[in-house]
Amino acid sequence: MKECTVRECTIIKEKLTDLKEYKVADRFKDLKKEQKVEMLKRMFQIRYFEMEVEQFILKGQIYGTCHLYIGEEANAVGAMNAIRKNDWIVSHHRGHGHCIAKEADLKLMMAELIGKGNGYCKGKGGSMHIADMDTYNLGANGIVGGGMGVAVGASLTNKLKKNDGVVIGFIGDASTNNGIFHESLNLASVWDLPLIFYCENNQYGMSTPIIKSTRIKRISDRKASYNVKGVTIDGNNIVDVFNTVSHFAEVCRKGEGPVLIEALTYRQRGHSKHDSQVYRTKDEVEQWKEYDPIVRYREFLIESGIISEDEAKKIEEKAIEDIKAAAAFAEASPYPDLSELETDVYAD
Amino acid sequence: MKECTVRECTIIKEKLTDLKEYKVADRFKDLKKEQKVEMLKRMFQIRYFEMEVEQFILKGQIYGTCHLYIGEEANAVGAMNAIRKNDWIVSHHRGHGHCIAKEADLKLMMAELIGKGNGYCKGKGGSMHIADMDTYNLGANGIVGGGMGVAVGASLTNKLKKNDGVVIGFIGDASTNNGIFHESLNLASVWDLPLIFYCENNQYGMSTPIIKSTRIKRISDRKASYNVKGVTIDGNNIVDVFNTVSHFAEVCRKGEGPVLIEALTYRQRGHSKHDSQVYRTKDEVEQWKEYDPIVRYREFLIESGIISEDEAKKIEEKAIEDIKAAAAFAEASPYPDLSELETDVYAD
Amino acid sequence: MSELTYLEAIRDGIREVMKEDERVFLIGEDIGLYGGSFGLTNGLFAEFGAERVRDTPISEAAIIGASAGAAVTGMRPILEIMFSDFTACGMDQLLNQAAKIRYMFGGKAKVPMVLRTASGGGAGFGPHHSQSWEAIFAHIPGLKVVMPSCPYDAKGLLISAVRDNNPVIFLEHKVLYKNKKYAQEVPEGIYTIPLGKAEVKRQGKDLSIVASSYMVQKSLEAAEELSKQGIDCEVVDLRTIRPLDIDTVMASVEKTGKLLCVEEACSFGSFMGEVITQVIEKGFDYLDAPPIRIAGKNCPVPYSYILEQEMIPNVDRIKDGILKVLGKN
Amino acid sequence: MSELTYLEAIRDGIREVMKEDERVFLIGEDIGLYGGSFGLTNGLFAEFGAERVRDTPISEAAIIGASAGAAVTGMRPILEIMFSDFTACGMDQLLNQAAKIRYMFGGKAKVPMVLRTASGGGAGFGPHHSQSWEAIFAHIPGLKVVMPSCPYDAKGLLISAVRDNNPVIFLEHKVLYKNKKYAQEVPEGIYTIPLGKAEVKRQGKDLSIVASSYMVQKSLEAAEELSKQGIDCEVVDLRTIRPLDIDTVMASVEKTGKLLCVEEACSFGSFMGEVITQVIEKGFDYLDAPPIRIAGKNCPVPYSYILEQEMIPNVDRIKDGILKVLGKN
Ligand SMILES: Cc1ncc(C[n+]2csc(CCOP(=O)(O)OP(=O)(O)O)c2C)c(N)n1
Ligand SMILES: Cc1ncc(C[n+]2csc(CCOP(=O)(O)OP(=O)(O)O)c2C)c(N)n1
Ligand SMILES: [Mg+2]
Ligand SMILES: [Mg+2]
Repeated sequence: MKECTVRECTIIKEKLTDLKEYKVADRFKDLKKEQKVEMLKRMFQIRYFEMEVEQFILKGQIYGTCHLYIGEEANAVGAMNAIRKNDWIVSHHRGHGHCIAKEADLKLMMAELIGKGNGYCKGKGGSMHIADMDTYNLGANGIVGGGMGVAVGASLTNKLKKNDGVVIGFIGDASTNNGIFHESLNLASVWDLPLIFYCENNQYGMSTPIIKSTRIKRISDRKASYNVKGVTIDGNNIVDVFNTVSHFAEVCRKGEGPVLIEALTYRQRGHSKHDSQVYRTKDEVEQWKEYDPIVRYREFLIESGIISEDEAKKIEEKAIEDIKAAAAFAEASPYPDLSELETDVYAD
Repeated sequence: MKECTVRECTIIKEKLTDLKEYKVADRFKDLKKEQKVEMLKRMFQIRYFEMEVEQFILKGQIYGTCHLYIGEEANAVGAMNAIRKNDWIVSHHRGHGHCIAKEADLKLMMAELIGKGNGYCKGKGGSMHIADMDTYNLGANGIVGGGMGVAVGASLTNKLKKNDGVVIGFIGDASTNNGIFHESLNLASVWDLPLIFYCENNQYGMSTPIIKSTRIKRISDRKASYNVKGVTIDGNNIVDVFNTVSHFAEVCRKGEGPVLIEALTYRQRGHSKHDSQVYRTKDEVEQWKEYDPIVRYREFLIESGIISEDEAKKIEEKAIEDIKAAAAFAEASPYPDLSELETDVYAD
Repeated sequence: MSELTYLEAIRDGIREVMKEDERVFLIGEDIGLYGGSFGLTNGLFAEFGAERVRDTPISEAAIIGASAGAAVTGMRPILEIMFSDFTACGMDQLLNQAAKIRYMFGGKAKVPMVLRTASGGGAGFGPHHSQSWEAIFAHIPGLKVVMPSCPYDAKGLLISAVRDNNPVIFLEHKVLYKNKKYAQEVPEGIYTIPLGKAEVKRQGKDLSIVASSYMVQKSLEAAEELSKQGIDCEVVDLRTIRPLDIDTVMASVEKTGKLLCVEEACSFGSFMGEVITQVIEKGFDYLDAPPIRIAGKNCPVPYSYILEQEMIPNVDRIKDGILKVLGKN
Repeated sequence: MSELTYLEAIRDGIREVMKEDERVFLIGEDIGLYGGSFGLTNGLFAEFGAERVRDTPISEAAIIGASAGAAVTGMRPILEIMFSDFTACGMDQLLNQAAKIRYMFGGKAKVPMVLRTASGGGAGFGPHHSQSWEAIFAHIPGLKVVMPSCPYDAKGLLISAVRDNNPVIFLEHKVLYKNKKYAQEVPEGIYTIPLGKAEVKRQGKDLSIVASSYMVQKSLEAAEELSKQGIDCEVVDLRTIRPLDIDTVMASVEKTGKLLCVEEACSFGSFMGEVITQVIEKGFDYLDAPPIRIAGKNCPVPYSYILEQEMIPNVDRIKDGILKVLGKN
């Protein structure tokens, strides 16, 4: 796989390859081929899903706003493949990727995004609130950091029920400056909860580079405040992501959590629907694109002889088809019935 | 001065003397005798003030609750003597000591405590809210951590006005688990604000030992999350306190703040007016009393020939007198006029 | 059946639901060995152990968030926020997360949690420990808000709140906690009082007083005193303010034609504004005098006893209000 | 004098106060180079520099707290909370600290700060970005709450808010921001509109509509449409809801005898309950029909356009309300 040899990303001054200091077992190599292929498929699904969303944006069908995950796919897919189907996750505003990686129904997602009544939230949530209890996904969130407390609670449930479930709370780099991050990780630490905070450090919170919103070199350094385990990894390398999360999921299942993982990655698009991107150069974006996680993983699979060029193409085409079908389904779906407006406020 | 040679306090397993790793210059020795004496006087004032408050409690004159500072006097007095009169401080619910050390009027404090109309807050605040703009004291606070944001703002004012003022935010050990601690110190760090968070680690937050509410060995370890300077000191040794705060106040004035100081200390009384203290042993309290900060400083001054036994006695007696006068003043003062109830809500 | 204070009755209710349902657990600051700031959870730590009676750091946001997360994944937390004013530190987790999860998820999740907290003034705790914030909580769709006025109700409502499948804010009045004057015979074991049902605590024909929590007690006192002058007040205890049992209120107002609302919160923007507005919308013609609100003054709750008593409605002010509605002063 | 949108007018006001008073500075997330989430502060960073236009981390509590601390020590911060829903993350610093410092300190301090924030729905941002929380803010003594309805008012009120010596919550309606339909001639330079003064935006004799912010615009539209049917509505724009200019409201109600309150917030526990309650207390006899509230439905603000439009009052619902108050349907 192509390594980020010369990357001087916005936050770290050393090379991504220097991140190898934290050694975990290579469990990826033991995976069945199907799963390795499945991972590529999901990455493509996310990529094409988001590109389809861009089309909906252009057509004016995305009301309000939404946040695309393009460029960050290795994180969601790598992490989700390292945990079990019935392990809970909590996502954030940039949540489509987590949702898809957790095997949500693409059709219901797309329907929600364009405000249809059969979408995941019956059109009540939209992009920033898609949740899917069936795939153990506790939802995106409109409040930066808002899901962190919920993630602590889900992992507390595991502990109280004495099962060996683990919870991943996906969080953004900039969200770690919010008080709830501190309270949540501290509480999880005091109670040894099986919780992984997986921080997708895509270098920016909206327009603000992380180096301007905090003075630390690595977000994972914040582990010191809670005496928990933590590490910084290359979040554009799905093999690293998979191996690291596999390792720490085990740590958590043994009662030695929580854990703070920082994954260096990059969002290739603007922050949200409207973003003139004055805060970064085209050059920076282009440089990061060279380390596109899908390109890297695809090449890696081919180079290591796991799949052929041809298979790769087929996987990609199938993903495109899946997305087209989801989009068609969404467009053909009905808008919510007005009688639904005031339902679902209270449970019986 | 008597050192805490065998102390195994609730939080640290090493001896307090081991804290000497962080070397700062001994500026204390260069102080004029008057100031050294003044420091002892203030410590006595605080001690006797609080003992007088205990009497008011017994007489049923303290309405609601209040939190006594007995045993922690070296912190307030040492720190306040290391900064300037026009440096702002922000205090917390256990605030009488800070107030007195900042040279508030004892009479107006006592009047406030028993709800009199000429008290510092006209009886509107009580123990948890005494503030004194004249001595640059931004007040106690009923919300644990509530004053931290305000402290950041005060130091931001210094920066914006380009003066070389420094701000001390006094905080409790347990308050550092609140989100506002994290946000405040991070923001202060990003802006290089001249702010010292002075954490009085008295081992407990109400009934909860700090070792149960966080998993770190030292609270000052949290400096790592913000890339700021920090240190843990013996908070029952006023010379250490003075020297450390002097040093870091200079650091802040040079624009190299903020700083997190953790001072190990102990509250000799219960948490508040009502506290059965089931959570600790009498023995633990007695052990800490051997390291009473006033006894230690008094002995130190005498042993090093700075004052005589006799002078020490006079200083103590004068403090007792001051407090008696304050109590008498307070008792003789009138209750607030009912017409004052709805004033002071808005400024013109 | 034994005579319990308000605090003891709530504790009793907690114990009952913990025995009946192992998904129920407690979470809060100093609620374990220490028994909570008011001693309400005394003994529960010994009885149920550290797993189910969980002391926390001072982290209101995480406490509320963790409760919501535990609730949505199958548990039934009862969390204690020591003083209701401190909910401000976890307001996002409460108003934006817990309250909205069900709706945002399109009805596919439920969040059964009870946030117990000490509300109200009158105990000298000053501006940060004495507020009455029911108007804030009740304004948020997704939350239920309960304000018991007496031990019997408190236990029955607590049990209902824990069995309810929604986030419930359970506002306990700190002045009622240990006051022997308001102690009551409280049945042992489980019994429930439905959320959303008001109760007429005193029958009367001249005027309807609507109140909740401690103000019910003060209103009953005022009614009793004025009954000696032949004034016959009805006292409606809302018990739950969201859902609001406006039917019981309307029935009373229809009978008496007069309405006095009594509440401790600052009057400006208060919850009783909602009650009056609904009564007016639904029963303008029943009323033969303008309804009046007796409420807290529009300032923070001051510390000094004399000021605090002036800030909060007392029996005399309520009596004045009654006379005013009746046109007698 | 030039034609400005609401957003441009507010920016213009900010620029004016920054020029006039060097104690004024801006603090908030992405307000610098990026110009804020809605572009409102565009250009101010270039004009005033990084010292006075301060980008912050995502730390609402610290932003609000730091503003209060700066204010009490002599500065005049204008802070931006991107969406008003996010104030929940800093609620303690706002309701317990900023609002109460003066009172708690016995009147010896003042806290001149303006918290600007985008409020309201109608832009498809969903449950966490669309709420109308004026009832919450207005309930807290110590806070002032401003809700401008048009560019001219917005600029004048902003300048007054910054000159005011109290914490002011300045609720900007995100749907008004860039809407050219509501652009207005706005004078250059400094001018002020006093806080606490309502304005009659349309004279009429049949009925008084009381509204604020965007709902004033919708009410004016409804009034215009019904005028074709000979119905003559007066529209009172509260402009500031705390202090509330109840006199102007009463004068209008005295004239028309009828009251319709229009607001976007969820109706249950809403601010207009306060207005109706005060009107009833003070002018029960003026009214010859029960006042009605047209408000948001009692649910979170949904994402889907069709649902969102149903949740928020629209011109048709306002017209229905008018007819209902007039007994015409
Ligand atoms: C409490 C809160 N503050 C501000 C926002 C506005 N906002 C939405 S996303 C975002 C940036 C988040 O950055 P990060 O956590 O790094 O996630 P990313 O967008 O980079 O994936 C901001 C400021 C919000 N939604 N919630
Ligand atoms: C936000 C908040 N939560 C809880 C409380 C109740 N409370 C008051 S003091 C205290 C303990 C504080 O401990 P620490 O910060 O260590 O200060 P100490 O009392 O030990 O001086 C608690 C829990 C409060 N006042 N505010
Ligand atoms: Mg980011
Ligand atoms: Mg402590």
